[in-house]
Amino acid sequence: MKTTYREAIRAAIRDAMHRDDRVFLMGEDVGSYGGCFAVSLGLLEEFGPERIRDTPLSESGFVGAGIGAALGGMRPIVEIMTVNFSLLALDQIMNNAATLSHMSGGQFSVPLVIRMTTGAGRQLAAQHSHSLEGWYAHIPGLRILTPATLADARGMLWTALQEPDPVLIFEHGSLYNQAGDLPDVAGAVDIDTAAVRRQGGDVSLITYGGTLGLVLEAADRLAGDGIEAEVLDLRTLRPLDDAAILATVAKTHRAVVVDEGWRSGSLSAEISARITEHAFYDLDAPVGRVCSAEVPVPYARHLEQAALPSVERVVAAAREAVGAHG
Amino acid sequence: MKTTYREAIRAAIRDAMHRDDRVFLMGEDVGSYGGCFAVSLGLLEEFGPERIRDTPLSESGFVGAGIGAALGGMRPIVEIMTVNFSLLALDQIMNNAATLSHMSGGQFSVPLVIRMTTGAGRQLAAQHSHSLEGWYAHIPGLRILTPATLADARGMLWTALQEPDPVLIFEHGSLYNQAGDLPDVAGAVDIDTAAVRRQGGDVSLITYGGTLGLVLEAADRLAGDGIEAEVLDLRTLRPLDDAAILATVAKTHRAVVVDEGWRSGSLSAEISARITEHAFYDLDAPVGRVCSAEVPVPYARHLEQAALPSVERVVAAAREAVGAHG
Amino acid sequence: MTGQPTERRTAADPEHSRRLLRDMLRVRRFEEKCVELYSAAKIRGFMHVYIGEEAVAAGVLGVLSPDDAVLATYREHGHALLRGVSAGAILAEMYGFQEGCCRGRGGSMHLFDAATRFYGGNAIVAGGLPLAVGLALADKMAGRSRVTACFFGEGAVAEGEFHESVNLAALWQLPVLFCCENNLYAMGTALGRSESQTDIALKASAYEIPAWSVDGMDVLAVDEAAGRAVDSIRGGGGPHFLELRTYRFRAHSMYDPERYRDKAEVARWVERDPIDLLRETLEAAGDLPEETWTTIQGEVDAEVQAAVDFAEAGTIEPVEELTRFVYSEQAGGTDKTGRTGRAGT
Amino acid sequence: MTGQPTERRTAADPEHSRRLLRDMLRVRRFEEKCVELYSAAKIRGFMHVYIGEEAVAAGVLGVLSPDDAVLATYREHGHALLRGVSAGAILAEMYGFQEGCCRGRGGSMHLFDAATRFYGGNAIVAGGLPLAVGLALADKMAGRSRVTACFFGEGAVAEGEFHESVNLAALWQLPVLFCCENNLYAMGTALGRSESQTDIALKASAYEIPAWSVDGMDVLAVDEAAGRAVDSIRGGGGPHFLELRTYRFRAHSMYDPERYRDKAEVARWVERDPIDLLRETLEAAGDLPEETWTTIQGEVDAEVQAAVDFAEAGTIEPVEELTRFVYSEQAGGTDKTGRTGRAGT
Ligand SMILES: Cc1ncc(C[n+]2csc(CCOP(=O)(O)OP(=O)(O)O)c2C)c(N)n1
Ligand SMILES: Cc1ncc(C[n+]2csc(CCOP(=O)(O)OP(=O)(O)O)c2C)c(N)n1
Ligand SMILES: [Mg+2]
Ligand SMILES: [Mg+2]
Repeated sequence: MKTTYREAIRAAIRDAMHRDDRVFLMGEDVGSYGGCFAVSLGLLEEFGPERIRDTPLSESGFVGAGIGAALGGMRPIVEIMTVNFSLLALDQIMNNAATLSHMSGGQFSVPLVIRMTTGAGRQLAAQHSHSLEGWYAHIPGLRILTPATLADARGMLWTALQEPDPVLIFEHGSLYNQAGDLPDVAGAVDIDTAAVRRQGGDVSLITYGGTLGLVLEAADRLAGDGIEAEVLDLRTLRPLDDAAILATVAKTHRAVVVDEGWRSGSLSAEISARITEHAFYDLDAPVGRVCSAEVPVPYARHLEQAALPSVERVVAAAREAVGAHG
Repeated sequence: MKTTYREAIRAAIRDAMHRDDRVFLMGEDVGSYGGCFAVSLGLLEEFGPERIRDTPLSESGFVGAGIGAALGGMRPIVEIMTVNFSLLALDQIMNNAATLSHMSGGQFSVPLVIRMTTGAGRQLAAQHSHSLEGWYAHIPGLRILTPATLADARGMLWTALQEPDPVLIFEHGSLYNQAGDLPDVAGAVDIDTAAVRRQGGDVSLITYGGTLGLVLEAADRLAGDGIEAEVLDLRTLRPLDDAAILATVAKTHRAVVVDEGWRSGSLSAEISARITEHAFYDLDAPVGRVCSAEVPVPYARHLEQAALPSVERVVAAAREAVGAHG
Repeated sequence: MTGQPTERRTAADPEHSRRLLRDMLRVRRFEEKCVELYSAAKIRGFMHVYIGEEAVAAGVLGVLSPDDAVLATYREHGHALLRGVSAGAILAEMYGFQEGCCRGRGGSMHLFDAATRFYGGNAIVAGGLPLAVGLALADKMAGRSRVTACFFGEGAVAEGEFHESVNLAALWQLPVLFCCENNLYAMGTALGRSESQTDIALKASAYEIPAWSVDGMDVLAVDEAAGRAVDSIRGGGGPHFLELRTYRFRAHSMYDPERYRDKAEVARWVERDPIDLLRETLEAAGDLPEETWTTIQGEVDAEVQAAVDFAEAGTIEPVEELTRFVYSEQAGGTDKTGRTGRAGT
Repeated sequence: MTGQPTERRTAADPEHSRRLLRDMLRVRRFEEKCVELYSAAKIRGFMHVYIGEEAVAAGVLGVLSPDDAVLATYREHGHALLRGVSAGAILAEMYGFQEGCCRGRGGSMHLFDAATRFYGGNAIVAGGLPLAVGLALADKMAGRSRVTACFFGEGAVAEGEFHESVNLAALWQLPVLFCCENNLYAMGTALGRSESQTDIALKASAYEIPAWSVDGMDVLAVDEAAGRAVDSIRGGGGPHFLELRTYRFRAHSMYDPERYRDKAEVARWVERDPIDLLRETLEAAGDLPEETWTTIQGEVDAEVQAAVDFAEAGTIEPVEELTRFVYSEQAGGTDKTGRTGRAGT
């Protein structure tokens, strides 16, 4: 079946709504507008305004309400338009969603899914281009998913809804139009493991979400020069699949992490640190990183592009890793 | 002069208020209550309610007002009671304070200082024990300071107030009662460099803020066993003093980073990644990390202590680094 | 008893009044003991007592049904106790013992109890309000006639989360009872320095919900108002807002030197001690014979003593369990249907 | 002219009315061109036009003094233009060129101009309100009689930052003019689905500040109301709140299929096009001879064409400058005293 990333998510939501009447979708303009990125288009007509629930502009309020509804036995899917606005709801996510289970000594759990768009690349400028999924991956009590493929866009939601704990799903804004084939019977996928998207023995390129595409392109380019890169799609940022990370590094002895977050303090640092901690003596070169420049994302296209990871920068970093003596 | 960390900060505020009439202090209970940690005790009486300005419980509102006042030519010191509540103001800090200079193409700057208490260790439980300064260090446009000594508590504020850009100062809650001597004429200190607090040639212990004390204690313990640790106090988390970090590693070839943040995605990862990137071939052992356990900080004392970095854990990590073959 | 409006008692019902008196006394004596234990370093961290404000929790909680939900702040020992959490479990929690209602992980500010639908214990001012909205939303969507009562201070009214929550509840006509404990101070900040509109009930009515203020030192008035509000909510009247005018007799927390208010002001309020007020009313009407009062006090003291004994006998959780409960142990903790498990298809 | 109340004009002053007409037309024609250029892919990212709402910006900005401050939203081309930012600099900004008012770093949603005290351009709904409070606080503390005007949509009223900001301004009696552009929709969310209290002015008055609503399609009414409010603010009357009832004729942004409203509803509002309304009034009174109107249109078109020419001739900033302006280049950007520099002692 030909489909898109956007339609795959929509199909996943629809499917979940049909299967479990505790599931509902709530967020700004998910209903009559059809979703700010048209993900929920048509769902209001199908499920009505109770279950496709438009909210006022009140990120803290409706995310907190989602947490409360989860405590109350529902299975809410809360959509925050973009990660940029999630800052307004961070107190609820960190101090309530992520802690209630622990603070209550295990009495309560918060089976909530929060979806949001992340990332830059569309000239939306500084306040609309953050990549903060790495921050969220810092918080114990949460699970963080970053579907990069149609299958994951289609399949992660249902699995997430089965979790007793809060799960955040980050959808990169540049992926919604990604088109491809998906089996008609596509269904839930695991959310515990990273996936090798390309095999290779010379260098490991580790990434997730919006940058998977350019990393695969970089791998193709490298192959043209005889460098076989292995591409690991992390898929889940918390908990990280350490075994998969270490396995690819054990195989290639060289790694480059590609991450759209600002370099300092991005998730890439954590991956690099873990590799160093657990595979130091396997490494033939320092772990490389390709991240965003340390600048609020500029509007002008040439500056924005210069600020973000690119095929060229990934290729260069991979070459450097491979060329390194070791 | 005998003083405490708390009094040193108070002296710095008083001094700044006297020197520059654009400076004022604003926050919850800074006035008639005397500050939630008694830092501003007596200042209301000295400077009056206009300049020692109590605010309602509105973190986003008054932090944003501080940004606006800075744009309007003032030099506000905004106190957020603790980093835990700063989540409510994060949108203002990230989307306004940190970006206005850049988004306006350099037309505006935000000469604002935000002070807040950080850290755990006083049985305040999950919602009152965060260590999020590492997160803030991820944000381009901000400067992040973590005074760990009396001299820095006394001296960083004035220098911060001279910055044209927003500066956040994190005061670890366990430091306020730290007592010691400070010269009567103690004044401004630089905020650009890390400081070696103890010389040693066998291993570098890199830390900042609330954990400096226990790291120094660990170093003493290690010295008893013939291991000379060098202790680097980062002082400023953004921008990091890479030169100082690399210098100590070049000297010892072994490093352990100690950081009270939850391990995954903490600032310690960034330090580790940088060391690996720039000094990989100098290292005789993987960079070690001593961080907090991945758990919302529990109330019970024994559990809280087990969750946080300790002298024992630092000693063990240092030993492991030194014992490592390389 | 879900969905059935509780039979309304007349304020003149002495039996009922004695129960309220006793409830207030239970909170008072329990917290006086907590203060003592804090000084003895048995309890640590931040602790906030409710002494002086007992009529609010007693009056409101008395009209709720067992399957209603309750949320409160860091000043919630009394709410937990009157909601039915055992005094021993609360105290053991503050001792940091695994016999505590949260196994010692929450402490004074984070009491929780699933059995009585007591959802905390929240140390972020106004942080519980959105949760209340969500719990009520779940009830409304599921067609259950339950009420969610949410307590918060007047200081919380200035927070954005207050505004967003009340608007949501009003917009969606959710069964929430907002209970603003207006004790005139948020730590050291007097109401007039935190709100441009100091008539909180008036402010709340700007959200188009029924809102009124009540003498929070008069437990019978609170009982009556809360009863009326809860009946109306159960009848489909949407959210209601009560401003309960009260006062805390003690410091904000155990660290507060109380520089922001006069002793004389405190003394004036202490004259309206809610326990004394009701006791005197009952005595004047001949409804509280001395031996009854003595019995009540004795029972309450015994309850408190039993709680101390229970807490003193507590044990610490093995440190190996440190990272338990960060994620749920049984999949789907709130799911009674068993429809959980990792891969759903 | 700081601190001096502007001389109030009578609504019947034809010269003044023609200026307002011209201002509205400048915004209209400029934005029609923007839409065209967006379709031609000269402009990218998110772009939101103000077409239909011009009376609001024209009426309010017309009464401000040069040293007042202005803040707006992502729908701020018109505010920038009428505040005095050159059309060329605005358009070049949207082209992403260094000749733009923010060197191409901000784009359509982030126009700034220090010279005219235009503080943006904010793409976070309600995100500019706290800044307005702070700018006004600075003025008040410095004893300057300036006004800060802050524009935001009715959707922003539901946000916590709205609540906190209005309360702060009211509490501290700051010289802020809150201008709520109530165009009935926040993206696709109709007012009645975002606010339990749909009378926004009434809601604002719950903060104890003067608040009233104005026909936002009638620029003379806006002018009069804003003038009155600003005079009162300068006279020490504290913050004022205007609800400006208006409507956007176009989609929310360039991506909006407008599924949430009827074409008929839009058509009804277009009948009250603020430009047509004023033009007809002037014509009926004989105050707008045809040649005058032709001249105005010609001048406006020329201004727009000049802006396009300017933008088309723009250049991109060298990519080497990518990380400039993350931190200020001259120490103490807003400091006119020269008292800056790293180590102060
Ligand atoms: C968001 C947030 N800001 C600040 C604090 C610190 N704090 C704890 S209680 C309190 C006062 C709250 O006053 P009020 O809401 O009136 O409740 P009361 O303590 O009077 O019962 C403050 C400022 C906090 N816990 N959360
Ligand atoms: C905090 C936040 N949430 C969501 C958005 C996405 N968004 C942009 S404009 C808008 C609608 C705002 O409506 P309103 O305030 O009425 O202003 P209008 O667009 O009608 O002028 C939304 C939801 C945002 N920019 N910021
Ligand atoms: Mg209070
Ligand atoms: Mg609108």
